[in-house]
Amino acid sequence: MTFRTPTGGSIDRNTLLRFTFDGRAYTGHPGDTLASALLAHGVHEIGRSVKLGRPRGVVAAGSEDPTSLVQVETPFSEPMLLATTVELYDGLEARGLSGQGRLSTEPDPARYDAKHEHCDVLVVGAGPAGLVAALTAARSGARVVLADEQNRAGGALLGVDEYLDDRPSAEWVADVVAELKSTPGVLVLERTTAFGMYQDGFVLALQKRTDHLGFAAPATAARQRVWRIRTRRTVLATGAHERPVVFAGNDRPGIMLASSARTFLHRYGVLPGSRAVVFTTNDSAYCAAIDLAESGVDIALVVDARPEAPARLAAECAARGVEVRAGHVVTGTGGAGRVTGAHVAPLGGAPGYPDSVVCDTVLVSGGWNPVVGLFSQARGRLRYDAGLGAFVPGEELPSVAVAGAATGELDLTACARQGRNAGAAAAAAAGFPSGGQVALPVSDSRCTARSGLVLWRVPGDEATSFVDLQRDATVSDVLRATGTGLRSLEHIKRYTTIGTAHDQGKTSGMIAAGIVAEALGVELAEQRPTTFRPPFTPVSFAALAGRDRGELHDPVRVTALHPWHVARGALFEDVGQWKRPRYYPEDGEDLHAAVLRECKATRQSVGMMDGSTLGKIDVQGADAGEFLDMLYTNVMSTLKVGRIRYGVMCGLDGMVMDDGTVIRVAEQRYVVTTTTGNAAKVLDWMEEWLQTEWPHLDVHCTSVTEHWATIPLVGPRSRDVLAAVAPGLDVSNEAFEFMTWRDTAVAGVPARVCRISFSGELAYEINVTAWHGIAVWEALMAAGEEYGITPYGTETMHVLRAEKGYPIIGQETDATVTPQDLGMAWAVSKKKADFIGKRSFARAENNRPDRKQLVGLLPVDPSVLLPEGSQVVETDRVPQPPVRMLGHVTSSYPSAALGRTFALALVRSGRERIGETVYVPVEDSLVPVTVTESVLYDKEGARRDG
Amino acid sequence: MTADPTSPLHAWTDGLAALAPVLAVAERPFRSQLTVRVSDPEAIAAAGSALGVPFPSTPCTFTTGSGPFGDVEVLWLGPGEFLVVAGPGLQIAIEEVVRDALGTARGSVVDTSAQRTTVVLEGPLVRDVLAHGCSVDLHPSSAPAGTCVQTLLARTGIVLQVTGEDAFTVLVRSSFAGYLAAWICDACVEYLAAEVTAPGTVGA
Amino acid sequence: MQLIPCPWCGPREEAEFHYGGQAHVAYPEDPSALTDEEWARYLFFRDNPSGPFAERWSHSAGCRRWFNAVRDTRTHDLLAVYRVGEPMPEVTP
Amino acid sequence: MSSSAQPPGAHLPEHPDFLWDDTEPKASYDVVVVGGGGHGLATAYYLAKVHGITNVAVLEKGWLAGGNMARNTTIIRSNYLWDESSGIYEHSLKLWEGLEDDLGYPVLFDQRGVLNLAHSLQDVRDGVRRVNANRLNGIDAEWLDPAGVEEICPIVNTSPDVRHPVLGATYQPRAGIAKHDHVAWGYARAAHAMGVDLVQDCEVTGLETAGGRISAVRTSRGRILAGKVALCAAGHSSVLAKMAGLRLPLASHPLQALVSELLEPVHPTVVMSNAVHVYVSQAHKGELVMGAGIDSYNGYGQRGSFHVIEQQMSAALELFPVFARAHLLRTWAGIVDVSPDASPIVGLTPVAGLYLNCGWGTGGFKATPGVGHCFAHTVANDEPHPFNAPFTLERFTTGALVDEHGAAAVAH
Repeated sequence: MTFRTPTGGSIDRNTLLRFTFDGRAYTGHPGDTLASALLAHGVHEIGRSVKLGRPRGVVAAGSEDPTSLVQVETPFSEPMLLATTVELYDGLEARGLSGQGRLSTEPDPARYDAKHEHCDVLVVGAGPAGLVAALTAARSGARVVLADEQNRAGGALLGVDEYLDDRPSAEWVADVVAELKSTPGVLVLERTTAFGMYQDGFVLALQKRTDHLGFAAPATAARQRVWRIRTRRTVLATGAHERPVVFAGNDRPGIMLASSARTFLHRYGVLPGSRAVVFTTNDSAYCAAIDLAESGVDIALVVDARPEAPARLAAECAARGVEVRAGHVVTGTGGAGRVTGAHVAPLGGAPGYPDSVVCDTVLVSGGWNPVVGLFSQARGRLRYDAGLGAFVPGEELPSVAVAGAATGELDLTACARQGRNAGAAAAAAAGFPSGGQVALPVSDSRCTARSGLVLWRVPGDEATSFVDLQRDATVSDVLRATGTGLRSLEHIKRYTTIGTAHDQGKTSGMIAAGIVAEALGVELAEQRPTTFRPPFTPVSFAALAGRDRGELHDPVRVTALHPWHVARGALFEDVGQWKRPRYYPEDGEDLHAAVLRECKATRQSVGMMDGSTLGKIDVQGADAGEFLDMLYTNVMSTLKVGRIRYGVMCGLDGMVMDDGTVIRVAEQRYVVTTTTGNAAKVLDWMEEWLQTEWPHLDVHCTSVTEHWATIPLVGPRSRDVLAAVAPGLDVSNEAFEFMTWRDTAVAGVPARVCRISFSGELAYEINVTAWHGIAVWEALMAAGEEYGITPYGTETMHVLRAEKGYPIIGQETDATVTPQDLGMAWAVSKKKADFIGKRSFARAENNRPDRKQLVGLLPVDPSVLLPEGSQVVETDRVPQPPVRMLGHVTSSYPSAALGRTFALALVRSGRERIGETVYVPVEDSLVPVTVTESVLYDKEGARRDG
Repeated sequence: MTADPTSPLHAWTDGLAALAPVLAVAERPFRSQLTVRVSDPEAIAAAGSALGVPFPSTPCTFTTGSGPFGDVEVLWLGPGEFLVVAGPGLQIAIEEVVRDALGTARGSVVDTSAQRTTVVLEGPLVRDVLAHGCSVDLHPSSAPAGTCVQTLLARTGIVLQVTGEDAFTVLVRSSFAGYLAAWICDACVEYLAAEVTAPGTVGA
Repeated sequence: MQLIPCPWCGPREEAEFHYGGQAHVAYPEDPSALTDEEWARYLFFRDNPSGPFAERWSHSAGCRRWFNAVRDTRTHDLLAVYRVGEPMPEVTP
Repeated sequence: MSSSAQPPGAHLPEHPDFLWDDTEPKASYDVVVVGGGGHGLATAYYLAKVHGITNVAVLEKGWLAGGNMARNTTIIRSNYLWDESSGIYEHSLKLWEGLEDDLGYPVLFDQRGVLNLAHSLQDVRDGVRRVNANRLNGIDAEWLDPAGVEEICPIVNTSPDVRHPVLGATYQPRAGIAKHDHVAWGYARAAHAMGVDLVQDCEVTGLETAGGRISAVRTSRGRILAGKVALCAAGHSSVLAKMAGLRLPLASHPLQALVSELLEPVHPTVVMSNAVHVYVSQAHKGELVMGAGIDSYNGYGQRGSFHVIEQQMSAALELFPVFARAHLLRTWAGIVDVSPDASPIVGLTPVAGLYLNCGWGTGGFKATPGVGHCFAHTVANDEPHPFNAPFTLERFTTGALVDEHGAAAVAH
């Protein structure tokens, strides 16, 4: 049997779409939703309720529907969509859900993106108020965005057959939309739900761009887009949702909101059933009754809770043979699955058996709730309107206006007038005075909704009187909650879970508040409504992640030499956002084998690495020395031009923050280096001090990190290699001393060569512009070929420096370590009156004798490699926890140079313990280790001069 | 011995060119770029005269001019902070000239030529593409030609110049250049297929 | 997301800015003259009001300049922005 | 229609039929606890239960447990680095393990374990260091390689080819989640049953002292004499302490979280990742609960910035590609009070009879039983319990900080 009307509806009856639901095949038409297509086949049962397993159907026609949850399986599986918002396409497969969806384990192939949009006036909602608001603003010349969640404009007009100004409302809508779309500076966004309102006119909207195309969706188009709209003024024309009345058995499929049934009729050409009882507290449901009666539905009865039925509408019903029973309510329903009958009794009448009316449909209207979620998100206060039985916007906001049914106004012309006023005011406030009056449409509608009775529930079986249909929360649950002593709506929401489901209480929230107020005997006006929080409707995680996925998730930073490392087969380490070569394995080598080879080659001959990621900051100005003296723990102002000094930087708390070298380029110019990970932090640190504390200093700092490619050339033969590529440079130890620098040409390219060493070996650091990095690197490789020059990565760099006891910031330090702890008291000036961190050194904690200090650890068994991160204990047996810990292993390696393993560690009173044996728990055993100085290789420093 | 320079996006040349006709995108490598910090108005004026281009006095703009170093642009990067941009190979000479012009005024001049690379983007869709990652209003009424802003494009910092009706220049830190190129290519995907922009199929 | 009016670049998205905590906390003239308590107060103790708060921001992804702002911490409304060195303006929350 | 053996959440126990009665404040109490969140309620409970002090009022300016207690992601763990932290959090975890019986209330503590992922070599070193420290402190902890991570939580993308590959993880099997309302209401009901007054809609507007000792609390519902006052106000601690002339080293920040719709079980444990600032669990009924790092600026608005959520989503999808078509249902923010070393401040103050419990940052929920127990001891005996003794206000002067930034960057 079909419930499709012979004519009418905005569907393309000439095209047939095939789909399946719960495995059964059906057909529908373009323009249908999954819900309308199912209802056209008389399918009302969509799923089962989450807790009680009761059958559930379609209650509303739009995104406020609490029950029609489905899992769409094609083209890609997506959980928890509402059948009422899934546009039908050929090949759609879906199944009903019991309140819980399923995530696909396949990767989602769809694109999601975001786009920024700026406008003067944003109008949310393309019903009559929104359309008039947008058109008024557009005619003023303002930049306007109109966003609406439906696939076409019209709002409430989509669900009625009204005439506006003596022509079908669709024509009026089409004219307005056509003018908007042809006006420059106007963007009309269909299928776009404004879901979040934030500060300063920031509105987020989700546009569903290709879902309705099904399998035909182009793979290159973003399936969904988050519009990040920044607007100067906003007009919220978000309309109103019809509110049900709660009664026993109100959850059966076939029980639907009256206006939604009317929408299914007029928009989709679908009848909700064959025989309907209409239960209302206001006038608007009469139109549903009349329209459905005229379309062939047997309206068994109109039950009006008000003592008197409206005479004109009652007469219209009578003219169609429809009985109206005023002062009555639906007290219950019957049916195993779908509703089969309604029980009707006088409201508050004498006890007794109610009338049973056979029907397959019950249409309900309990009045209208303005859609105030976005207004509330914009921090607008709400006010209870007793006449409406709903919360309405309770104040004017500076840049957000509300127009139309969202204010509680339900007359079409009045809504349009509000839209016109709001649109004109918004445009004017944004600097666009009026540009032409928009005529207000006048409707021929027979029903206005205003004159209603506020009725939250009909007394009856409380255990089957559902307040939140999705959460299976009943009047019993609410009364149980109030009976426990709970008073706050927020508590009751949490106790009952009302309003926390997929629909976030769009139809249940107000009723719950009403029932609670009745139960507690308080005025609703005194109740604080629960908070509306973004998003207004659910938004997929992928849409919010947008394009920031995969390689675009977080930028990978690479040096100019990166392509060479890749070609050479390097394996990389992430250091901050940088990719740094960790080691360069040769055939079949693992990490340890490669690193031992790289270390050996470097210590015995020559190696080189890519040091370009080190931060480099040019510091210029007359006060540059004074400035650096404040930032570093040692003195930089006394450094001579041409020379280099190592320095440590501390935070105000005296803890080591960074280290690096400082070279004096000229009298008023230094270049400082930072660690890779702290480059930006150190530059920001410098700027912060200069700008906020010492603006009087004549100093400017400029990052040159990426201007330079930096190549440490390391090992006893480095001098020979450098000499070959820098013929103009006297590389002798006498002419080019340790901790000095020279400007010269390397491989024909201007270069700055620094004689510094992080390995203890004779070493040079060659700096050329990043453009010349590869060419110079290759020239060095060629020149070093005869010495077996070996590129090495960060791992070898770590081993070489650890053998020398040089700490790595972030590995040996953790924000609790001072320079003194690292054995670097020599780098802390005693002469300077002050520098950042100095005062903190005098605190009690810094003078404890048992501070953790950097030492070396040599496992008694020289083949045992301590895992980094191991703890150090004092005793050779582990006592019951908690065990006193002396410190931990910060670095640990096998060493080619030492012919054994070794480690660095922070150990309590470490320097006093040198020579002692302590223990390191490794898995279930204790490894004895000897505490040593941190410098383990070439203690005399003989190697650095070659 | 000579050494040929390599630009950060040399491997992207074909990939960026393939974005036509959605956008004409190309790296403009090896430009001379100098970061100049100076606040003294006389020194600023002197530097402008020396280069043949007045330094921008309005925040978030750039100026162009011609002088001894040919066409030169000066970008406002911050109060008292400018980026002087000229053709390749002029950085050393310009540094000297600007340093002379500043004289004893407080300030600094730093060769930052290889610190950033330059990407030019042109075409009617350029604003649409950039709007996928740039939160600044690029409408001509808000960002006319001559605008120069430092901002974020997706997850990298950029200097963005509006150079013409539908023409933009993006300066990006060299280490982020690959990310920028990948991002631009990705953002153009949306516009590559003709059916996407046909009305009635996919939303605006 | 907020729009923060950089005194030089104009209003920009909050994501371009770096937060710097309370404004007008000057580095002590002579830290060595301070007691441990006084030094701790400088290091760690800040106002944390519910209401207008003078604080520092840096337009880190833009012109990289620090400036001060008075913001109502209850609403996040920026009541005033002003340059470093200028006194805190009068505001009405 | 799909069939479902067990409807989601159907196995969950109901709340009881009686919780507590709203109370008018009396004129005087032995102890006034300011703040009716988890910490305040737990403190009142242990004051009554352990110390026999029942002339106690808990004052709450809004609705009970409506602050951070209602806004957190309910992660419970004790695998902190430093001895001081692991001491109090492990004390708390042990109390969690018996809490249901103790309170006679189903708090749904579910020990499903927590993974803290490592994405860089330094993360690995830090993780191993923490695991080793935990074990020596008697806390269950394991180091897992990527295969081990996959075994515990198969939906984590452990491919080496992602932007931030998973290099390993610490695992604490005894960690888990609980139902926050159940916890708060369990404490409230039990405390109320022992005679504690729970006073809602009662905002503290002033603290009075006499002779250097706390004497009374001024409130929106009148002046209340108090022998002792215990502050448990989380994000509002600075504002309250200022009423007694105390300045605290705290900054109150928004901390955002979000929840999805109900989904079939996919995520069997709790996953946290400092590097990408995200933590996720799947709650009892099936909703994904996620949190991010704190917003950078001070704020009392219980609202954060949406770009933080967007960044969190992109990070989450890198770790959990299967979440792509889950839907964000609701976002919210709490106000967390963050101290300079990311550790709490619990103990005595310069004002006699005034006690401080604050600075928990993002770690407050998991500490609820532990700190309630220790703070009650502190209040009752006028001296700190050994577990909260390290968390004094004086440590900021001496420099004896308990720097948990490594563990607390996303510490939940």
